[in-house]
Amino acid sequence: MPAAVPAVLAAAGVVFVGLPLVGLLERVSWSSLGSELSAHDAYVALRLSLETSLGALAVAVAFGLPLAWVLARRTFPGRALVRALVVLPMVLPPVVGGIALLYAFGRRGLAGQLLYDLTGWRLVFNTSGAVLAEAFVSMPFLVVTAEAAFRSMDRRAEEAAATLGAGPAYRFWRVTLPAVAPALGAGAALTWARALGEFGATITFAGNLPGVTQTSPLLIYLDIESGHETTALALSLVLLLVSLGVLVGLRQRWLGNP
Amino acid sequence: MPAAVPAVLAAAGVVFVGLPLVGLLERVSWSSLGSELSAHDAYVALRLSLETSLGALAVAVAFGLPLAWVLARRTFPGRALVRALVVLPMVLPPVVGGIALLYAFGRRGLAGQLLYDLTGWRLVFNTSGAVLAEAFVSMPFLVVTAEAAFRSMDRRAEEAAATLGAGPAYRFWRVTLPAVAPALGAGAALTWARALGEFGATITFAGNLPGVTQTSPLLIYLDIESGHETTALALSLVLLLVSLGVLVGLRQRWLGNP
Amino acid sequence: MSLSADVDLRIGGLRLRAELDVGDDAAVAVVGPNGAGKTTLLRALAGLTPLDAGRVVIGGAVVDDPRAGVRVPTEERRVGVVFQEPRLFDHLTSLQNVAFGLRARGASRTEARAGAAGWLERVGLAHVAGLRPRQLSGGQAQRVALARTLATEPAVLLLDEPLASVDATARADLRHLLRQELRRYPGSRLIVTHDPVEAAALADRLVVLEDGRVTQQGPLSEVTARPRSAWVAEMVGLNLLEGTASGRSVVAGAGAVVSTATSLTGPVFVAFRPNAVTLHRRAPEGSARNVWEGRVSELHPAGDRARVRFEGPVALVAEVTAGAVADLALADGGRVWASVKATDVEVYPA
Amino acid sequence: MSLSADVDLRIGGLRLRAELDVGDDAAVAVVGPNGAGKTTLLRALAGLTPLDAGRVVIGGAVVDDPRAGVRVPTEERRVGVVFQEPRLFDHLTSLQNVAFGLRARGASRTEARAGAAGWLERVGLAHVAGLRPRQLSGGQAQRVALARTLATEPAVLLLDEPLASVDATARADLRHLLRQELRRYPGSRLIVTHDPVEAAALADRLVVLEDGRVTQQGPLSEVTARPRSAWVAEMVGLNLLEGTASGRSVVAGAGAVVSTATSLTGPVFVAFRPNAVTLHRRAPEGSARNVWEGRVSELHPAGDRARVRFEGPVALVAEVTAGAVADLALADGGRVWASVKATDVEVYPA
Amino acid sequence: GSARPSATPTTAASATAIDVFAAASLTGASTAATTALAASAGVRATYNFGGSNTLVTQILQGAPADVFASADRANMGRLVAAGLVETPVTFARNRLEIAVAPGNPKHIAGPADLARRGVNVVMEAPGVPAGDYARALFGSEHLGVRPVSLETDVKSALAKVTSGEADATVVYATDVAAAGAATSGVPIAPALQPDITYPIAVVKATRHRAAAEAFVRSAVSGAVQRDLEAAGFLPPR
Ligand SMILES: Nc1ncnc2c1ncn2[C@@H]1O[C@H](COP(=O)(O)OP(=O)(O)OP(=O)(O)O)[C@@H](O)[C@H]1O
Ligand SMILES: Nc1ncnc2c1ncn2[C@@H]1O[C@H](COP(=O)(O)OP(=O)(O)OP(=O)(O)O)[C@@H](O)[C@H]1O
Ligand SMILES: [Mg+2]
Ligand SMILES: [Mg+2]
Repeated sequence: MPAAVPAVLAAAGVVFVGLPLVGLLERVSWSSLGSELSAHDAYVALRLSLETSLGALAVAVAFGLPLAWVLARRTFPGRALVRALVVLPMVLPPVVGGIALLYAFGRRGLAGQLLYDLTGWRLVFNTSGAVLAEAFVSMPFLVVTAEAAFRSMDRRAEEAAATLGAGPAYRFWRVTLPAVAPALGAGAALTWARALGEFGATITFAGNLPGVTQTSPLLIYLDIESGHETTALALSLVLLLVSLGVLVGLRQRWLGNP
Repeated sequence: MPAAVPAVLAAAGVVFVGLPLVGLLERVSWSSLGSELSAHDAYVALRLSLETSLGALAVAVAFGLPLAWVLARRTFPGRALVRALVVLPMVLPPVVGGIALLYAFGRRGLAGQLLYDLTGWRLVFNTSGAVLAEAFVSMPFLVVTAEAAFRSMDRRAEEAAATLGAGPAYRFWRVTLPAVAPALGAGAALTWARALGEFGATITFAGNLPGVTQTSPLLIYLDIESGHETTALALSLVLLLVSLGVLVGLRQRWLGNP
Repeated sequence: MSLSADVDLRIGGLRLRAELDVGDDAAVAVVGPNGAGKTTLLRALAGLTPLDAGRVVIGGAVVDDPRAGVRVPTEERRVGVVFQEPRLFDHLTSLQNVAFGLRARGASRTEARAGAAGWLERVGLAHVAGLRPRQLSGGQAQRVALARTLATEPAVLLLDEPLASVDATARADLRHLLRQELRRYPGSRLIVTHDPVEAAALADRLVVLEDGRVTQQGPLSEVTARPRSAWVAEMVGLNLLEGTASGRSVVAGAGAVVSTATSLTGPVFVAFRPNAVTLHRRAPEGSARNVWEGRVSELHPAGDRARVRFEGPVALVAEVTAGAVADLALADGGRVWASVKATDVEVYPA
Repeated sequence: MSLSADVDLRIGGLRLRAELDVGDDAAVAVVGPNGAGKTTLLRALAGLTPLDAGRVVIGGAVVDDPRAGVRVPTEERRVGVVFQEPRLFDHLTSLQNVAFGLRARGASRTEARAGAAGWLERVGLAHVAGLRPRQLSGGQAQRVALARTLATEPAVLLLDEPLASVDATARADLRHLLRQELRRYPGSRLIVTHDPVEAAALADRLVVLEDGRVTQQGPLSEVTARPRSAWVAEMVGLNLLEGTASGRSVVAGAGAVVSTATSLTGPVFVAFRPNAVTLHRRAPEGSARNVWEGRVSELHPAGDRARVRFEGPVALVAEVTAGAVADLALADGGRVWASVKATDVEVYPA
Repeated sequence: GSARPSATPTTAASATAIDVFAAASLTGASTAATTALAASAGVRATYNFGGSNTLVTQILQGAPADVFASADRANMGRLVAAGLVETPVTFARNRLEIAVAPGNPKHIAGPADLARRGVNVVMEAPGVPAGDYARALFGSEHLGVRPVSLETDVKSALAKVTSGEADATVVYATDVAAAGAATSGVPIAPALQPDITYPIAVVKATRHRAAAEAFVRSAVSGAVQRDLEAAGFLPPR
């Protein structure tokens, strides 16, 4: 491309994404920002958001990482189907995702009933339910990025490790994982960001109780619905700043060295 | 890892994602499925969904691809910030994203006012508004995957092309793009999937007008609101099948060769 | 320990079908052109590429036998591999790289560090213990790779062109180190190469692999003196003709007749050195029985000699002194006569 | 067209500072050890690596001069580059690869195809026109790369170890092709290599680059006869000592005295061939003036000769016949005397 | 799907098309209105359903609405205060009901039972009208109801009951009616009912004033009112 064309289009892209954020900034009433954010609910919701999104990230890593590894390294019938299946939560409108989660993990759900009968443990209306909903929606990000990383990594180092007597587990932890760490960092950031912003599936599946399942996006939505738009914007701003901080902080690891 | 551990965890991951989808399938009333889907609105919404999500993909590619290229290949002050900024729409609860879009591109918005005064063109409550909202939410996916692809591609072929007399544009179209095509295909699929499932930003920014801005997720929401859950599920199912079809169809290009 | 293998596999466009025995404490060099399957053979022995059929036996134990369902994973074979590229772990220092195998085999952190430090010392790299692979030169990296492999005390040592990525000067030193270490090493050694000097320096037996098949094997001196393929002849720097002998004369390729000192019958190979070929501006008279007329197709100096490519009834390479080039006014495309004495020609059954 | 450059740049740990002139229709070989900056120099000329200072002039036009703010992009320099690896475009066939440059420079599809087909024919690859790079052998791929570059008719041709990735046999053929094509090619040529045979075959002048600096340059025969660095000596197969001359005797490195036939004063280089060195089991008597006692540190056969590494007051390499090895019962570590005749020693100012 | 509100034009092409911004909770009522209007006023209505507050934001941002139908007076009030709508009229009222699982397994007879131990109650969050009404009701009766979740709207509260996660919630009678067999309604005494009204108004910026006014008029007309009643609404007082 002529040197200027991509730069101009890229700048347009930045404006496209940046302008709405500037719009938000403009509407925030800065004078009352402090008092609105010091409200107990806002603090509790933000804290809960961080906890549940990190929990969701943990769940996504615990299951998504092995899944990505299997998809990248093993051949088995139906692999293409599994690969597509795992991405579907991205397509599903989140509210429908929440309903689907109720069917599966609700007290009367396919697995939820069993869980409840056996252990008396209920996910719905529980913080663990919020974690589950966020993990459901965000796991595809981890799987997709991790699979790409596993697939594109240079496997010659793994072979060398095997000839040095390293078994599969040792190889994975000491060779494979360090090699894909930058890409995984990027994928984890995306996953975490998506979990942090999750709304529809959480409210539908886990409900909304301050301190238990009311994450920031839920509180923001309620503030909007009840006409407290400025409070909602202030909270959104904080959410953005927190994630911006994390994302910029990750910049060195982001997609490998810049 | 001992051979069985990743397989077991991966299987658990598949169950976690798959069970809710099975739950959905179970609840769909198969006998009335046909009649529900043949309803004119469902057809219109699905068609509109396909149109707007492809439009959003086009917008995301038009701006996101150059942006990804610039982020991957140029160094400039504030690059880390831009890189993080571009991902923020993923964190923002979609409803807040919609409000932010109104502030920016609404008729009274920062850019929207100008646009309206100059051309009389209004984005809100127009199909183009739905496209814009979907593009806003889904563009990060394209930028992130495309940047990773541009960054990790072997640039030696580009150098060879330059020594053969190929200028930047020719190089980009004939060497760079073919080299990153598989990764771009995967990124485009994610982007499209996210646009297809978009709900909150669309209804807030573009409204919910049948045939104009009422995409499938909006119709599904409305069906849930008016108590027609089974219709909503049937529609969700169709949405899933359509995207599953596209994703499985893309499997060969998906993340390079399997 | 000894290594014995009967490898049969297909990969990509290659069909590899090779039998191989490396005695206890023996060193074998595998030579052959690009794409012959040398690397693939070595990978099959290490368990990195699966066999379709055949078996691999290391120190008496069957480690691979697809028919019997035996396939011992690489990490349990105790084969040490030095790859063509160093393949060091980028995120570890030199010392940690060498310690890796010791740790993987269960040594404590302190033991492994001590062992690794000893090995780095031994390959003359104690001073780069704390550096990452990116900070090492090609030769240093390959030394670390060697130390890393030797440190695990493998039963069998497989080296895949260990000098290929190293420049000429560093290569001499590294070859020297390799010779020393291989001499001290107590098991079977297999060295892949396509450099005859390397083969000569590091092994006492040669296996020639061409297009997935073993085309010749034997002691170094025998293969060097009596090549059985154009590739081997080229490698050892001999002219090779294939023909049919009846008594002391051989009818070669395009109908040319070669006189020999030995009497044989049937298909034979005829070999002679480039410096046994004399070039003449005019048809020579004298005792040389083998005289052909032809053209110089290429000429290039090499030190105080020049190598001349000759094309006539037979194609051959002659090595003449720089003086002769001037005297004969040799030039590309020029017309010349080439002669070889019957006594300078080695003839042996094909 | 001619090429003239004064390159000054830093990249990674390298400081490259080299002046270079390649006349119209001249062929220059750049030789030097790994990491010397050969590839970097070539990349700088092609505009792929920016200069910090200096200038590059191609056919009279300044294409790079950072001080003056001039930097013509690679695609407008009309430099043809053949890289160390073929760097073919994986998604295009051989024919499309060769046609690429023609298309990029504006030829119509038909013209480009015709031109490309002609070039493939010329490098003997018409039969692989429809194949993708993955389906080609290393030698074939490098031929396609050569054709692809020549097809664009560059003003200056830069080749970076064009034979490095090709095996010995294919290398001879490819070298032959390169010689032919380079002879027909009308502009300046620069060939990077660390193989002296390649340098001799393809160029008439040598530039020696070591650690980012030009350490020697001149006609091939001169550099070959009078090396000015250990690396060059090693490359051309000479023993080189550095010392101080007073009349016909030179005091070299560790205090050894070398007698020479030529009289000189001041710092000098002393060079002699490995085959000018005679080895003895006992201190020799006779006319040789230069006799040193030492040990054999390495010994390896090369054809009918053996190269022996000798360490004494001076370190040197001797080339002796295989017979001599047996007669002298030479072995690694054994004690020997080495002698060189004063008349076999070349001495020249450092 | 047949009960779904539809944009299908049912009159001649000459009919004027207007955009009606309506609270999502009015989806059930809109079907009736669409049909009736097509017959009576010759107006073709396209509905833009959304949360009342979202709709207000959209209209404040210049959205091309002709008519706005709100689920509460507060949101309509914001537009009145901004001077963007004509004087609103009330076209329907609603009442609260307790929604319980089909067959009422926890035997809930009235609001007092919601404070019982072992009864999982969900409510709507503060700011969501239905929740605020219910909270006022519980307050006036001094009932210590401890909800397990504060849902963002009526439908998601109801969904928690129909899916069996919760035992009861307080929603509008019209929602219970729309949910059919998935839930049972337990009535709340009229004395305890709050005043729940639905206002409708013409947006001042409309380009189809006559049609918009006709739409608002017909909303309180007999035909529409009969259909609203069938959907469970009460007539305006
Ligand atoms: N992973 C693979 N996929 C496809 N084909 C392969 C693979 N590995 C090897 N081959 C085929 O086997 C042939 C021989 O490869 P191999 O690397 O064993 O040759 P080599 O003798 O080591 O050559 P070189 O001297 O270039 O190292 C290749 O040309 C290729 O056709
Ligand atoms: N892109 C780069 N980044 C960092 N360092 C570089 C880069 N390119 C070259 N160098 C430095 O320059 C040195 C010389 O590299 P170069 O490739 O020019 O050497 P060379 O003479 O071509 O060696 P070889 O014979 O191995 O091809 C390298 O060792 C490295 O330190
Ligand atoms: Mg190999
Ligand atoms: Mg180089």
